[in-house]
Amino acid sequence: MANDKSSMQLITRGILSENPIFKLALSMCPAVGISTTVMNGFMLGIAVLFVQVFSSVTISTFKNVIHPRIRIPTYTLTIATWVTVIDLVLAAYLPEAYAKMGIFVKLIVAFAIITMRLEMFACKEPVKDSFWDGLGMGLGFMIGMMVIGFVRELLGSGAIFGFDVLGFKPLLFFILPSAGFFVVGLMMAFFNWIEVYYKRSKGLK
Amino acid sequence: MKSLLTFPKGGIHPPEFKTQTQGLGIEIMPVPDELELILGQHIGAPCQPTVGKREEIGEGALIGEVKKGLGVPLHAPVAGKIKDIGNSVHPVRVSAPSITLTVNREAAAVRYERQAWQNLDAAELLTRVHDGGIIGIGGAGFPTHVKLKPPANSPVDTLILNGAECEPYITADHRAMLEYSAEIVEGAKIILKILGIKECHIGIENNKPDAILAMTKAAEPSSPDASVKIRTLQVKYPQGSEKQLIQAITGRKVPAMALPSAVGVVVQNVATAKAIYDAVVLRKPLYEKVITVAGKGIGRPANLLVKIGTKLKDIVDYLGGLQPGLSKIVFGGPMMGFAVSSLEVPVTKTTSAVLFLTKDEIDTKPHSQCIRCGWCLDACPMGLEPKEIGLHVEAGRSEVTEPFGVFECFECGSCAYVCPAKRPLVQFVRLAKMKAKRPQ
Amino acid sequence: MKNIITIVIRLTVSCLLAASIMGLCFIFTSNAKKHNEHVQEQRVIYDLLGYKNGAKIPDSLALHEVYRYVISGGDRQSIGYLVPQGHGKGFFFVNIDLNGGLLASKTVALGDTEALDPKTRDKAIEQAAGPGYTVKFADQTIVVTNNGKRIAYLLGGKFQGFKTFVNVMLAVDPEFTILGLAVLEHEEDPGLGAEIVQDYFKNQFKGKAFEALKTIEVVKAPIPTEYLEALNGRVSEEASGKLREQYKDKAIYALTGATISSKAVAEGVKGIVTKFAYRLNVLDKILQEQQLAVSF
Amino acid sequence: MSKQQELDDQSAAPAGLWKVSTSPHLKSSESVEKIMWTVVACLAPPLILSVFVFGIQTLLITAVSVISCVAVEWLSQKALGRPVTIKDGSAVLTGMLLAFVIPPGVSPLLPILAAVFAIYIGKHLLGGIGYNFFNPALLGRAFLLASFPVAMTSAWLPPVKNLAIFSFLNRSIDAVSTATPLAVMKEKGMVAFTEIFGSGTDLYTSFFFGWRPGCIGETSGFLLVLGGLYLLYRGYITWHIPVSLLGTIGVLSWIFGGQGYMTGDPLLSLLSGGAILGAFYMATDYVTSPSNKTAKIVFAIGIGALTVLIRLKGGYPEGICYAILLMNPLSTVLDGWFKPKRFAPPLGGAK
Amino acid sequence: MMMLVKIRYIVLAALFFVVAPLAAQAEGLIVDQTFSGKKEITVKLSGAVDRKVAENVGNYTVFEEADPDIILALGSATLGHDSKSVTLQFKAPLNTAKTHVVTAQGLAGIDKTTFKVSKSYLGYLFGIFISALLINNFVFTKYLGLCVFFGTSKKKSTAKGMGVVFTVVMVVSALMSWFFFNFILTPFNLNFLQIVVFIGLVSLTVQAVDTVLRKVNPILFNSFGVYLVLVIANCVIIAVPLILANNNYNIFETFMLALGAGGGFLLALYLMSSVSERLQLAKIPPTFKGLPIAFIVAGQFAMAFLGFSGLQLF
Repeated sequence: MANDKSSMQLITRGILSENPIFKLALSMCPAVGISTTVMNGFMLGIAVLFVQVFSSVTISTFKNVIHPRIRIPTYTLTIATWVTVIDLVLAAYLPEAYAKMGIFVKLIVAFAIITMRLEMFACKEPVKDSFWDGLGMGLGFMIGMMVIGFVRELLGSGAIFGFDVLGFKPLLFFILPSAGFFVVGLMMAFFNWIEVYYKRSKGLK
Repeated sequence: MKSLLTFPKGGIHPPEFKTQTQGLGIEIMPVPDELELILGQHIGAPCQPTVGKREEIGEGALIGEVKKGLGVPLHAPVAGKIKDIGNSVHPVRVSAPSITLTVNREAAAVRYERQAWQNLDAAELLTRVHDGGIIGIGGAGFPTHVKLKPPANSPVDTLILNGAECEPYITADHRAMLEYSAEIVEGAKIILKILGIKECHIGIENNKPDAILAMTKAAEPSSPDASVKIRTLQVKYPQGSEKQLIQAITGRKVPAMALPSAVGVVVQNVATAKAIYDAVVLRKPLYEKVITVAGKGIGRPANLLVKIGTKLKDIVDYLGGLQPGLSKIVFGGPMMGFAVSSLEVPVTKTTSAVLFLTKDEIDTKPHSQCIRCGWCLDACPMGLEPKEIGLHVEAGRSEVTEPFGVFECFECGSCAYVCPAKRPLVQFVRLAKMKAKRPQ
Repeated sequence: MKNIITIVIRLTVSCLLAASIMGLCFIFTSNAKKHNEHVQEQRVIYDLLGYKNGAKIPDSLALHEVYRYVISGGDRQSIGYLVPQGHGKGFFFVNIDLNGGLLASKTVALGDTEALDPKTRDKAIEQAAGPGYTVKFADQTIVVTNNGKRIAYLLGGKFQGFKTFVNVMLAVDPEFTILGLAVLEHEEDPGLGAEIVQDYFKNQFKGKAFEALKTIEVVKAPIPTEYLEALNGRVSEEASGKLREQYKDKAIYALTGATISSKAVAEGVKGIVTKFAYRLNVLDKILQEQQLAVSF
Repeated sequence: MSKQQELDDQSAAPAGLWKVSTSPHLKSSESVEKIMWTVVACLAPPLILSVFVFGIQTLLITAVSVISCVAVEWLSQKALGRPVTIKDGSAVLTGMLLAFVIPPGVSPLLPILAAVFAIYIGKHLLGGIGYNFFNPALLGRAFLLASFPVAMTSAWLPPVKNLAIFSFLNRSIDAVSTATPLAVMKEKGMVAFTEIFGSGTDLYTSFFFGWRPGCIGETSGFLLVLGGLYLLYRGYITWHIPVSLLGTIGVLSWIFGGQGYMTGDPLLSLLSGGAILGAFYMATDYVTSPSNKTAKIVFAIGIGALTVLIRLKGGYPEGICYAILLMNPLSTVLDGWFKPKRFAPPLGGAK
Repeated sequence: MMMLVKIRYIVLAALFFVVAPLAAQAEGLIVDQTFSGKKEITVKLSGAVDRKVAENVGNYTVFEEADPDIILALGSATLGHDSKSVTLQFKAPLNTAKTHVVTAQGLAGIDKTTFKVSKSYLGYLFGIFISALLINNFVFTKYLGLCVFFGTSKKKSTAKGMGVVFTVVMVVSALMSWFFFNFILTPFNLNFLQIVVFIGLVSLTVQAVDTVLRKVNPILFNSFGVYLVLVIANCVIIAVPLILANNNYNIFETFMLALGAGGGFLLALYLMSSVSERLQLAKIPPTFKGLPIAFIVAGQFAMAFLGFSGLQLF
């Protein structure tokens, strides 16, 4: 089934039609918790991308030797390993960004999206496809985080990527954590609306 | 001064509007040319016609009876000729099987003689009640002979006659109590004999002092064997509802989904008592009754004694026609009655009033969303949650309304009356009753 | 049975594999982590001393770390200082009783990098304090010298803010006039208490003399515009110096809507400096009396 | 009209002319509009008084707030394809209440933003009137407090002197802003409080009649109580919430409010921090409070306790806004716990 | 019914942990010592003492435990009317967050009495609990466990079951993690294995609870078993060990944190479920149906929970 899927399709699927944040609604905690700036979203996105790609590839490579009965523990172990690696790397080389993300880097280990991709895709498909799939999902997550971060940073602190663009802070509310819920909720609705609109315009044609 | 009896929880005080007709004596309406007798006037199986088309029959003749199942016979109100056996407009169901009778104006009126009943046994009395076609004419239409034969496992010790007449506008019972006091008391005594008990209370709301006086006189409280007591009730709607009345008078609470006999009580309307008197003492079947015609939409409001089967249009013609501004015609009281859309509808045994309401008498505002004020919770005499039922029905989730008490609701309309958002809560309840699953 | 054995073997192998990956990564990153943390700390220090944004740091500048310990044992408590003798020369351990009298002074052979590691350092102090005494690390002060002359002290401190703790670092000159304030960690409300990290608040402390600090107050009033400009660094160094002089004995202007946070910082800073001034006095006296050749 | 004519000339009345609807055909004269407008009317006297206390600024803020709330309601209902119900007064009421709980010295832009948040996100997205979980006005205030913490905590105006009601216009707010009594008490303590606001009977009367800084809604206790009593008299609110809420605040402030136990000042705690407005107008909001009487009492006690907790231990001097917001979603839970008593259980005992 | 029994055990266990440190308080001359104000310490004594000695400021030395060399300046010492309580008035406000050491000389004839004054440890523990439950509610202010939160908050019964299971697993796994962290990871410098070890312990706990429940109480298992699977892949549960490792909590603090976090999760689920039962009746705009509206409602909850911010109970 996946054989006829090109790498491009696998990537776009993760970014658009099965976006982990807006469509699958998985791993919402960081989307709400630390998406206050584009940079935060980007950093965590990178971390997730790394863990997703490496875990997918690892599991896909060893799919034939993984005993089905210990499938889930193996996934957990794999994810935990790569999370530890990225955690250590970030703590060592990017201490400031790491401090901002706090506990969430470590919490990647409990992200449903990663386990789900391993279970649904990587344990069945070839290494190459798994890589592209992981990349797509990771990018989808990263882009989602960055979009939310963009809105919140722009409205909350009047800046983008830390650069002051508005010169004032329009609505401090948006960098408050509770605004994360609103922004994610409104954006989900917005994407739903686009989908409905798109389908309707297609139907009319 | 003794505080007046009433039920403790809920209830409302709608304006009474009774002055229009409460001073008017019962007026006998001339028989119209044609009567329309609906075959299913009571709860249970409808009657099967026992007469054929174009058959000539006399006044009081049997024209329909129930062979199988629950029911009472139907009698011809006047002498005449069966014009047709077909369908008629029905106040609730859109149409129903009926017998059309052309009145024979030449036939002499039947005269009924008083017969002694004191020597008859309960079974015989009960047969007479059944043969007289008596049903609960207060509104429910439940065959009376069944009600007077309570199940053996719940012995009855008290009879309550309902003279509360708590609905606005209606004064038919009020007038009946004034003009037929003795007959009602005697009817009560017949019922007591049938039930084999000694205690009878007649509950009358405080806004009918003359009726209380008349009934008290008729009950002869000073006589040694006085078993009929008159109890004065507070004016509050729905005082006349069975469960509320029982609680007000005896303090007993009828369990949910149970009949009054569960607490040893039988309730009859005062008009039914009069009908029982007629059937047992005069051997006159139930084919005419007193109804109140009121409202600003009719030329001349009145308390009319009409034959069952009289069509609305004949009543309208007799009482001076419709008035401008008429907005709604209601069969029964304004709280629990139903609106009709045609003047072809005939009066049935259970009709207690016909109201012609103008725009300024009714509320025609569209309803809005529930604001959860909770007034309906306070108004509900049964302690139910109408607002939740309404919200669930509106959201298309009628199936889950049972926990809020849909099946305990007797649709008194108190909730809808108080609702500031004008929500049709009773309608919601009816919808819910259709969809929700009844507990056992 | 065979199944179980395969599972166990494979699980063990994968665990070992995972552990080795993580272990390797840990080994590779731990040093980098330490290094980066150190760099970070240095940056804050030099920022406070006025060498901002990579300004050239003169070679004559030297940092000397003094560690303070609380030593308790029996029914006696004392304060122990670990004072550097100079680069690569080891440390002095000076044990001072609560009244400022000397209890003991010893040399402790401890490398500079060894001293950075808390565990090794604790052990060395424990040895120096002698048996029966427990030691507890209290704080660390950095003495800054330029050509052997003391030019500043860097003090760390933690105090209660409006919500949780505020962790700061202070630079004071030998007269205990504040040179700068850096907020390292805080959890104040965004937009309100969190403004304590802003220059216009922090810089108000700059130039406050010890005597003025002792009676410092926080007032609820808007900051005069020209002062605000100066605090935000929008005017020339000269002009801002003048303004600093002008406002040096004045109260701290509270952050709008966050008086409690502002007060907490002012009180916290006051506490840190007064305590330090007292202790330095005691330590310096002892050092002079004993003629210990410390590096600063 | 044509119906009317046909009835007039008494021709054979065709079927279907009359309204056919289910019982009851009689309805009470109360309506949502009547309730809402009555509450709005009860809020008018304090508003008028506030003009004399703080100047014309309050009227301006209230007008902006009311107009923007109504406009947002209209726009939301249009956008969501719902019938427009701006006439029912609920948006006007929200606007009034919103203006009553924000400092009178803020920029008029703030109530507009709050209106968008309160009416669109807080109410219409959740299904419109009756379906919101949180009091929209308070949600709007919480939003403003989060977005403009400085303005919302400092733009209080001192009472004007000599009826110079236009004096604050065209003046920078910074120059005149002051602090609310509870903020003074929280930050500076009782001594400073007494210094600024006086003590004893003078203090109570000036607080009761409104001569002190604060939001419009908290200044005039007297007129607010009068309005509340009128609402009670009309039966639009019941005593359960106001009495138990104010009682709880009073008792708990008395026990815990002072230096030791039982030394607090209950009267002062009731007269300050919007307790009266909250008790009579906010907590009694039909949609966001429980319907059942017992549940109402529990709900109000909860609000009172949370208010005192936030005032004494929390991060805000006033507290009642968040206390009500915190209890609002519990009203559904409480209604589920305290169901109305049924007439009688079914045979064989209750289920 | 079963749940009630379980809750009772949890309460008993909590009580034990709360009472145990209480009973450990020593007895002697000093009955009770508290900060009674910003500048005040009040000491209650078991017997009457000499007024002259007790009111002599010179007989007292007070310092913060961490700074024994800085003696705090005393303004006055007042003996109460019954001669059984002494109030020490200081010149400057005290830092009540720190433990103060008071040494009194000659009080009741005893040469030297030393005691510590600190905010009640019980209060501190309770503070941790309240903080995790309300002030820093894991769902509404820390944004953890959202997937499960939105997934299982549609029905009250599900929400309750989920919350209880979570609390139990959280407490058990947190205590185990604390043990591992303090006795294995830290001593052997294996902190980098934190994530693996903690997630392993959580899985183990879930498996253990599953097995035990299945054997001991099948009825309970039938009602709660389904939620156990959901527990593993949830950040709220792995967050507790990570937080305790970050803050170096002791076992009591860990217990309180886990209990508070679990309780907070239960509270959030319960609130959300009762609200969403009502939400299902509402006419939500079609594009907002489902998750978007749930997010917006959760956001409103989070705004309401802002009311707890800055709350300092003890």
